[in-house]
Amino acid sequence: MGAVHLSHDVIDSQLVDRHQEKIGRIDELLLELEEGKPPRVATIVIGGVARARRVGRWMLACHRAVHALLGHREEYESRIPFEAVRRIADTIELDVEGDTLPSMRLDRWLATHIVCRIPGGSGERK
Amino acid sequence: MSARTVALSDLLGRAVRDADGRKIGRIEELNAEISLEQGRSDYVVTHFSVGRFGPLDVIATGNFVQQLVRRITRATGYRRYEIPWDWMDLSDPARPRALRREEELPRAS
Amino acid sequence: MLQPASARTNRLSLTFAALLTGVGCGAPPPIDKQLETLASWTATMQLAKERHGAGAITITYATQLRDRADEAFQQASTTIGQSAHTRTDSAYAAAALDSLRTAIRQLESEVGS
Amino acid sequence: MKKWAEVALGVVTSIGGFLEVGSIATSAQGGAEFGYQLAWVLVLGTTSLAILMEMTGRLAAVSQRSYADLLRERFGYRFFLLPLVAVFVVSLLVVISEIGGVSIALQLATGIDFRWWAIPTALVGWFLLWRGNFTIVEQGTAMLGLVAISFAVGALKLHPVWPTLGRALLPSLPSHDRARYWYLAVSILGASISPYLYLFYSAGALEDEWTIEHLGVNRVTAGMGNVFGGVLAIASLVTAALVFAPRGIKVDRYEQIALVLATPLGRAGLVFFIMTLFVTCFGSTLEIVLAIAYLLAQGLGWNWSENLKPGKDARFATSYTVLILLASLPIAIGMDPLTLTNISMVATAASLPVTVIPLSVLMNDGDLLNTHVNGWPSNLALVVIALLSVVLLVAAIPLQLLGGG
Repeated sequence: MGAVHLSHDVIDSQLVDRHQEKIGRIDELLLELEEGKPPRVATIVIGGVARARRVGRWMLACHRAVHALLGHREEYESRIPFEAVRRIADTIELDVEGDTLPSMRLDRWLATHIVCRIPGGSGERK
Repeated sequence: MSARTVALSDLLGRAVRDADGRKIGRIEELNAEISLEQGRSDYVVTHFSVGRFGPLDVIATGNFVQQLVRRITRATGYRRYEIPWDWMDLSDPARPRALRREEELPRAS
Repeated sequence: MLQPASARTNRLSLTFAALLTGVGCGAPPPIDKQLETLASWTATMQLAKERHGAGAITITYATQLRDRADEAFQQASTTIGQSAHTRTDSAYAAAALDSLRTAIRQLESEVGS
Repeated sequence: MKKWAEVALGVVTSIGGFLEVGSIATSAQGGAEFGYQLAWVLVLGTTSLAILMEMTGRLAAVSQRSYADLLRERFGYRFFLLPLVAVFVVSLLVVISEIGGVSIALQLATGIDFRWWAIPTALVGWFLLWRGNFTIVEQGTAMLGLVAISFAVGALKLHPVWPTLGRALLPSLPSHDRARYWYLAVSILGASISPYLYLFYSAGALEDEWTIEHLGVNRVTAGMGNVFGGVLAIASLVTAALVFAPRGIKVDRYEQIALVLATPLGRAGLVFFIMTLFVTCFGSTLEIVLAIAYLLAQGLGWNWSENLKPGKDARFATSYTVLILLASLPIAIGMDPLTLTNISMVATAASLPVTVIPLSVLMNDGDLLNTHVNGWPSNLALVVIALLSVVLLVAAIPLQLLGGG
């Protein structure tokens, strides 16, 4: 299994779930440091907070303020163990069910409450 | 032993100092490979690519600037070290240190 | 005469444009610019009259051109006074306003509205 | 055969996409105030756009990822925010002016004030995006865009002086009103080199499932399509130069521009102008709203495609829905479309560096393009365009103040 470049090939890459549906991009990669062991690629993070943190503290503060304003209590962030990775190519395939991920909650909410209620909204392909 | 977690984006772009405390460049890339241990296949970091951008070092924190600088100043002063993971001290992730002097660090082709 | 609604909102868009581009100057445009604009609308009225006569443009369209020219006339008549500093400027300003008013009247009579 | 049908449609698409409210307005203003003289700016704008579109098309066809995907993947989220915010704001301004163009066209046809047409235009546009797939949206509006050829007919009917026009295709300095000349040059370049055009084009390459075999189709489409578009823009400049300039008419309101076709072609000219303004602006409204939605979806990794039912890409569908309705509000409350167009064209010119400079890195990335990386001619052209984009950025604000509306 060849070497993988975490910045070039992994972070910010497009993620797809078991059904090849797009479920977001890798917004952060968490490494586990343990004395005497090489850093382990532990967790994939998908979510606005992780993106905001990468930009800066001020962006994180804005992000949190907006979410508080919208009254979002629970987190919209997904944390997926790196073991779930099935394939690393142009897109990274995860052995997960997209619909269950917290970071897809907004997409699901829009689909059920708004989009599918409008004629022509539901179904597979136009 | 307490296992600490660090975010990749907190490491990328960080300035790295060598054993003598001299600044040798910024972390550009972390290279990882699969290691089969205790029946689990994990990706572990094998070595850190640290790029030296010379005069432009101060602005070369971001990925875009690094790539642009690499393309333009390939001839002048850009140098890259491939530092094995066990030569890197990440006790303080904000101030990574190489455990060898700059001259001993293997240079990329 | 009641300020046509569109002129008020156009001033709104000009202020919006001014804010957007940081153009703070409240002063009206220089005299030669205003004279140019008046001459431009006078020529537009004359062309519209000629085109309507030749059956090239509809009454609906000609009326809209007349409304826009009227707005330009209203706007100029309020601001041109401030930027006309010398007596010759004022003479030019009066002449330009007059020729636009006449051109508008001629188009109105041509279109019969 | 199927591929060459694609070429024909692609060329047509570029005509429809090229001539829109920005080029109609800025070419008319340029022709009215400086005659043929600004023609060279249209040549420069058209060539630059053709080069940028060929590159983003090649990038998508070879790497199977759109330019927006790669902006995020290769440069990271932090950098990606820059083109995302810049293109979002600028393209939204342009969509507002496009809806303004459609509303003015409907006002010219019906006499009902343009403000009443803004929201209906947005609703019909939304319906087409919601129900129609990519082919209908792209090729439907492009086919109708052919009415824009009426500008060429109008220009020919006015018997332009060809040698003078020929000389005007070469750069020349203004004899009078310098600030105004360069202001119009910047807005014409902003109207022709628009980021949403090459972002939409690269996403379109993926929607049309282009692969390495389509590189020939890509070159012809980007090249020929823009030649047609450029010729029509020059034609609109010529009509204004021959109808307005001699009479000293300056373009202060959209309503005036219809006279450039009504003069040479009579009543048919007026009808064709209204149809051209309506169709090209309506087509561009759909194209730009989609381009922004693509940029958001590709940058953040959502599911996206005009060929999917909205339920399958809810955030993508919701984005274009919110955008098109939002963009109709400024026109609905009566803001002057021509002022908005001028501002959006200068803002577009100023936003170019953040989408042109990253292209110079991507187009030389062997991992992405292997043998199809830029040759030295393309790189030279890209460097020139990048320098031009920086000059536009620096010149935009001062020129807006000195030579603006």
